[in-house]
Amino acid sequence: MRGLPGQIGTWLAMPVVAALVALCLAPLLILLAYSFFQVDFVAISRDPTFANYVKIAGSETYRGLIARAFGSALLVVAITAVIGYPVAWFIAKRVTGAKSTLLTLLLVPLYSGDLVRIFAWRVLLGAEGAINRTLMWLGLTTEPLAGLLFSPLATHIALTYNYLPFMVIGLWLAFESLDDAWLEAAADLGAPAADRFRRVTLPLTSPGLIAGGLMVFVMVAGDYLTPQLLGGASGITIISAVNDLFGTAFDWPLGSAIAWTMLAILMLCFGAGALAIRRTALVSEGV
Amino acid sequence: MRGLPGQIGTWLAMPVVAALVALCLAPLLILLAYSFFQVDFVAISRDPTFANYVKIAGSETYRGLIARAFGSALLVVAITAVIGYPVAWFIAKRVTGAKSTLLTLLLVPLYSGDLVRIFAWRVLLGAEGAINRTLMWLGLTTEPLAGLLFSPLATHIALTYNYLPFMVIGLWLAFESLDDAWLEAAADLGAPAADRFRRVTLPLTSPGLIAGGLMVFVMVAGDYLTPQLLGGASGITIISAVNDLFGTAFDWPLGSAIAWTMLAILMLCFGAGALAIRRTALVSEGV
Amino acid sequence: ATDILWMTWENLAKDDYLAPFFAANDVALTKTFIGTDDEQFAKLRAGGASSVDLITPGLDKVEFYTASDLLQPIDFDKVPNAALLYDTFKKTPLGKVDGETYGIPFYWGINPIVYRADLMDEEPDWSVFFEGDKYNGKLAMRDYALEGIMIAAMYLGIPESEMFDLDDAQLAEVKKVLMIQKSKLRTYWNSIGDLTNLFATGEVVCAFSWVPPYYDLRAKGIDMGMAKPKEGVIGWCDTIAVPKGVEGERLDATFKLVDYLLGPDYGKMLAVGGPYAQSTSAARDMLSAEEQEKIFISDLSIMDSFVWKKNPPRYNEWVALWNEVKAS
Amino acid sequence: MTTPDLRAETDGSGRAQRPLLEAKGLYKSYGEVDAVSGVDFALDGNSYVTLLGPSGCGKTSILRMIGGFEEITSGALTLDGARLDEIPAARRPINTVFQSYALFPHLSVLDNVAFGLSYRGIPRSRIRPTALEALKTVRMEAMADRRPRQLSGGQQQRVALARAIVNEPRLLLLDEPLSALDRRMRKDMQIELKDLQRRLGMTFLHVTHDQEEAFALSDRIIVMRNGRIEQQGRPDHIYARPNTAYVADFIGGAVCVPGEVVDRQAVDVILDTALGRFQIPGAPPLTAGMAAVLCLRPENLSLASDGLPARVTHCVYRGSDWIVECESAGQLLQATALDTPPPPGSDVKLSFDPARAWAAAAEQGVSA
Amino acid sequence: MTTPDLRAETDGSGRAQRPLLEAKGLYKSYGEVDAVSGVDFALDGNSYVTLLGPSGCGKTSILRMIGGFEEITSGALTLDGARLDEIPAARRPINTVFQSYALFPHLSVLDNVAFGLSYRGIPRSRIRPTALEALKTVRMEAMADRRPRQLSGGQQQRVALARAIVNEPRLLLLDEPLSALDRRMRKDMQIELKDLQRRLGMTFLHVTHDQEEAFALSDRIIVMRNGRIEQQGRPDHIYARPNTAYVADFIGGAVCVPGEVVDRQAVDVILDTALGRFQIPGAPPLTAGMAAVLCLRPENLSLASDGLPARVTHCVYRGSDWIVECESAGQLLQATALDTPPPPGSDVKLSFDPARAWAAAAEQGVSA
Ligand SMILES: Nc1ncnc2c1ncn2[C@@H]1O[C@H](COP(=O)(O)OP(=O)(O)OP(=O)(O)O)[C@@H](O)[C@H]1O
Ligand SMILES: Nc1ncnc2c1ncn2[C@@H]1O[C@H](COP(=O)(O)OP(=O)(O)OP(=O)(O)O)[C@@H](O)[C@H]1O
Ligand SMILES: NCCCCNCCCN
Ligand SMILES: [Mg+2]
Ligand SMILES: [Mg+2]
Repeated sequence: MRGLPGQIGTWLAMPVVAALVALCLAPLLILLAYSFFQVDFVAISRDPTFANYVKIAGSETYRGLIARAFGSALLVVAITAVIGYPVAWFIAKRVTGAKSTLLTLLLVPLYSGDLVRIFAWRVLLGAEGAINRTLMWLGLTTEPLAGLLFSPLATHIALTYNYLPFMVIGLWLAFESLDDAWLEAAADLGAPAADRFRRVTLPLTSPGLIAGGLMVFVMVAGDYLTPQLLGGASGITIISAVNDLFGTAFDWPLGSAIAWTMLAILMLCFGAGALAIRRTALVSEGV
Repeated sequence: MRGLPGQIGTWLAMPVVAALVALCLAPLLILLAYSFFQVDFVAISRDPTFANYVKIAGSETYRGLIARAFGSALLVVAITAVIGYPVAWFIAKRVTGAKSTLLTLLLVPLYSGDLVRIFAWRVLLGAEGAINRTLMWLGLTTEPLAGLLFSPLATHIALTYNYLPFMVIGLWLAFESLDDAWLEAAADLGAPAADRFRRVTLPLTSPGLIAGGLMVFVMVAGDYLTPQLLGGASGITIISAVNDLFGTAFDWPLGSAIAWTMLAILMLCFGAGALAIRRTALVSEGV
Repeated sequence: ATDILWMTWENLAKDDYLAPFFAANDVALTKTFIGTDDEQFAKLRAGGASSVDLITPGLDKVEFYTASDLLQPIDFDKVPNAALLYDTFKKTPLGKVDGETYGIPFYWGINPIVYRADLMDEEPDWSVFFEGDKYNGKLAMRDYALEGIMIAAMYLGIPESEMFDLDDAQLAEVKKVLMIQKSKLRTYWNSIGDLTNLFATGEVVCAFSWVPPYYDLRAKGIDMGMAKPKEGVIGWCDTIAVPKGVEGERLDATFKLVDYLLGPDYGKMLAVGGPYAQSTSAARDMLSAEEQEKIFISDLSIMDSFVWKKNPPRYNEWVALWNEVKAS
Repeated sequence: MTTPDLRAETDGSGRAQRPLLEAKGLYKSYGEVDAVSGVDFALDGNSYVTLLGPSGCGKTSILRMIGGFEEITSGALTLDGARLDEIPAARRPINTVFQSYALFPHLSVLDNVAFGLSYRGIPRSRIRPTALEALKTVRMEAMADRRPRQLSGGQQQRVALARAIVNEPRLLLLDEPLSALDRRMRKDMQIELKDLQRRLGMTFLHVTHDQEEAFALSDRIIVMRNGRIEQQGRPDHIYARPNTAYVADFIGGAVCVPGEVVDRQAVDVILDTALGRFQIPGAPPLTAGMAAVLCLRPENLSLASDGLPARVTHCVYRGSDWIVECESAGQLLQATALDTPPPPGSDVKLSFDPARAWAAAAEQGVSA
Repeated sequence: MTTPDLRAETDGSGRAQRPLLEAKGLYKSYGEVDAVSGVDFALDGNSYVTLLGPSGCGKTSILRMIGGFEEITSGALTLDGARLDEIPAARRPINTVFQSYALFPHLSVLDNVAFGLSYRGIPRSRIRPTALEALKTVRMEAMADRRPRQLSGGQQQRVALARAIVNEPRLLLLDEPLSALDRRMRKDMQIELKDLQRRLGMTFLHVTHDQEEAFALSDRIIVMRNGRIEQQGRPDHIYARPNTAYVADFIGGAVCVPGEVVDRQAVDVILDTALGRFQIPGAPPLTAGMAAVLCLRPENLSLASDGLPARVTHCVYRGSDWIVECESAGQLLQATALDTPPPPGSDVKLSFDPARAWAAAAEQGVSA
């Protein structure tokens, strides 16, 4: 509601939002401060320096890990979006009674805790796992496929599986409020199914895509256990490196600097993305 | 769109949904099978038995842990809902340009990985942490408040902080599609703000609340690191117990049985919830 | 009852190990478990010190705590069983500052190579991680920079005296062989339960390990082997330490517990149940020869052949190097 | 312009050319609600047909089935003789002005109108000018860059209109396309629509609540009631010769005086009513002894110095004239008066020309 | 019924009682768009006022400001003499029938209608019967248990109407509340509305595009144009004596023939036009030498054996009569004919009674 009553709402919501922003920012600001410090054995020297950022920029390892984190996150976002769209559509538009049951079902694998889930994947993908046994029983291979487990493939399968529900939930909510009338109008105007998707469904569900994408992105980028336990020897992630720096090496400043580098890149990406979106057909199409 | 074109969509979506349901169910069914087995050295004896469930029912520890998991999850769902509503409303209805930036900001604390986040909380809540130091500097206490860190309080603060963004995102999407016209109509009919919330906003954003609540619930129930690292002595959770059973104790059957017990309770809750919702004012109000 | 809180490894605070202590003392114990040494330090360092009465740091890590001024010296008057410490632990400079002991050795053991004897032809040594390709993709290494680099150094023949103070050239050499190692690994392991699992499912046939998988899996009928590599065996020792700020009744109760942990009742149960060796000789004579052998205390001189973990001065660079290898 | 020729018409038979669209026994039910209960009609090419009927009688449902947005419960729709069922909405040569507009909220007014053009093989460079042209037709060219939510109700409706007509489909379905427009604008739009239909030889199926609109535009009117077709035919025919009291009342606001057919003479019927006995011309399907009604329209009744004695009960000002409600012999009648009528309670005389009256079959209540 | 008394009225001045609602210099702009550009009007208690004006002229915007859903850009609204700005929408004794209905999708029809009743101190046990009563008024009682999406457009509109009237507010705002209804239903609803307003002594502010509706219901009409009020006053007054050509055209569909005032005699003006020189009665604010227009309504012009020579260009059937468009001396004129008019191209004579014509100030184009 605009006008007067809205004003009141604003005054009510403002403090909560402000407190929340502060609360979200506080840990980030602590990290930012630390990122300019230096560690000397267990003492942290508080002379501000850019040394940590210089170290990151100069380290092929960290640069590579950061790039890999973003790459993985984007890949999983893309995969979950592709799978998520039909699923979310189905739940929103085809299921009538059992919606929350289906959503719950989608989420239950999550609540058993990530370790159990990871073990289940090992049972499935392992050298003596269900898939390999099936393949060998079918005579499709004679040797178990070692590459199934402990590989980037395994990692990405598990990541997709883990975070797909979040994409589905985001898209589901968007579909719930997508009025069929718009799709009818598009069909009426002669748009074939693919065009209806591109020109109507996609832009009108973009909040769900953005929300789902953000959640998946953030969680994939922050997940270190899955790559560690399923990704094999190359399962290191930037987050586990940061964890090492915090936990093992006690180099909080460098860890903070890495965290902030990722943050900055993320912000840049979103800024660029927002600009691009405003310019392209995702939100508006010019003739 | 109903009718013919919808049919086609259904045919397209069905296989994906079916595959997904299968994929979601497969690990669960594996666990269900295991839950009736018994562990006998490394060999798992496949004679079906209820022994594991009997063990759980008879163990005060497991019963207590399961109850605590649900209690915590519900508590955090409730807190995040209360905080999330004004925030989501604000982002959806008051922010125009910078929506995805704000959402990103809300999520960024997550992507630094849970360990770093937990360290940040320790810095904040610890005996020599920022809050205690501030309190002592202000002269409000002379002794640092030990109960801040390593307590259920710390756990729940961190859990709320961690998973609030998911609640906000769910509610945000619901608010995005909440037409102001309905709130205007409610105001026009004389409903004060609280009633507008209860009778219009709440039922019409309930998909977002359900989605956000589900996500938060599942993630809190599945989070064992936060309680372990911030909860102090009482930081053991049912999930860490399950992880122990899977990882260390090698008792997959018992672990599976616990997982399934939780699952069954969850399903029961949702069933009851769905019924209750259908009967009460959340979705429809009878006169 | 006096409440005290012990931050420790899960396998050290089993109720039956401690039952005699509670029977004799009016003390209530709360336990909180740790997953890695470093996590324990981070936990204390981040402000948990004053709420914990007793911690369980690795001997090589005590330096971190003392440098951060987190500990108080052990009052040996209240820990009579400390007199029974093995010489190696009495003499060690680790855990001490200016002659005061801050972390008192508590229990110890080795981190050997554990392997599936049914799937390997010969007893391996460290070279299995660096040479040949017979076990490519079937090996696992702990994801831990300190030990990883120690093993590489041992494989390269770097003497123990230089091992913790590697120069740049040596580090470069280490890195080179670690890269070779990585190409042979199935994965790095993080928790001992995880590794046990990998052995059991046949994913991994040989790994740098702790001892529990050896015993656990043997007990479950798998033919496991444990190798003590000829290039050197990594020895470790955990201490118990009392954080600064613990005082009064709680301090008394804490030291009573410390004394119990170094005494015969606990030692016997740990040796049988662990199986781990206590740092004192309190329970040694109560154990059978076989039990003694299991925990390496039948011939005490073996302790001197172990390469005991120390904290390298350039630890941060070690961690960075380790990450570089993993990320390559 | 509709020629004022009252030649009898045989509905739906004896048609020379094959109709563009044909509905046979069309049914639609939503769960337990029967919205359309078996209708048969045909739309000729190059014709303007309006669908009239009370709120909820099934007009939108029929349009939605033709458009392809609603499954047919039973019956058949054919286009050029071929079944329409199998053709998805996107491939039907049909466009719709939706009752609720269904404008794309994420597109500008111009982009809304241009949406369908790319599917008509129009070169890219022509799309923008063509869309602008359509916007000009509905007087909305000045708001081409706005989003729908920045428009008033009537402006949105005009954009919806432009979005449909710009595609020049073979069949255009219009669901109350002018209901939110003021009279002037509505008149202008009616002229544009009629012009468009004739110029391009399209067929329009236009739902309206405005009888005047129906008469001004249509070659043919279909009057619905409760999911069924009550009468269809040429506008003048329907107006002058309603088959039932319902149609007479609904179309022309006629007052229906119940009576009985006492005799039939060639095409005339002799009707006995409370107002007297009248000889009514034309050929309604009535035979002696049937219950029938005498339909009197306000414009057929005038205040006169001689005629039926009546008492004024109520007067309504209409701008151009007055509607005078009177009671006569227990019957409520409506007459028109150009000048200020006498106040309620006054005694007046009403005259009417039986040649302009009409008899129809009697029946029960009239509302849907 | 509006009494046909043409006594001159002094708009907004000399009022005995304090008006219920008063708008002074009301402005509303959406960013760069000026929707309402300074309007002044007053609504008396117990009165029925309609707001007329072309699509997009700012009617909805005015209603939304009164309802409290839109902030006033400048100007003032007072209710009973107290500023309305500070009172939130929920506490204004005002209800609205929204142009887009705004029915609650999650509530049944009955619950939609009952929604506001709990805020009026109605006992719980009375809520259901009261709501059902209102549904009966709009003929929707049979669908009380349906959800809004299961209703046709007109049915939804009637529910929206019931939801607002059931609360019996002091001021009821109706934004085209009958636009989706067929003529019969609209007539019925008009009667119900008028009855309700009078019975309860409420004030109605009713936006409509239907001039007939405005005339049938109103005590007062406000004609808007482009965010401004063009004329306000009693319906008969406005119809008979439009101040401007715009109003004449908009209200009565008059054709305005440009001319010049050559003389003024008491209340009459002498006007020179292409059709000839006429003496027009009444008192428009015109003086000799001014450009003016002669307003001729179709019902004032008829085909006659004598009069202005003209040629038929177009005929439109209206059911009750024909509109005959003719050209005479380069002017397009509209006349009515009860019988089938001669075909286009025929030469006819048009007669009109100057006493029924009207002169108004000349001006530019008319559309919004
Ligand atoms: N949110 C908005 N942003 C910009 N312009 C707007 C907005 N809402 C309305 N307008 C413009 O303000 C003017 C007045 O709009 P309003 O809705 O009051 O018209 P109206 O008289 O109710 O028209 P209609 O009869 O078509 O409903 C219109 O020109 C419209 O385009
Ligand atoms: N989804 C639905 N579920 C149940 N009944 C429906 C549904 N849609 C329409 N109806 C009912 O079907 C009947 C016909 O509806 P339809 O929309 O075709 O009417 P209409 O003639 O277009 O009316 P209007 O002039 O009011 O728009 C109505 O009685 C309506 O209540
Ligand atoms: N199951 C846990 C065994 C504990 C071994 N501690 C090793 C610590 C090395 N510092
Ligand atoms: Mg309709
Ligand atoms: Mg409007």
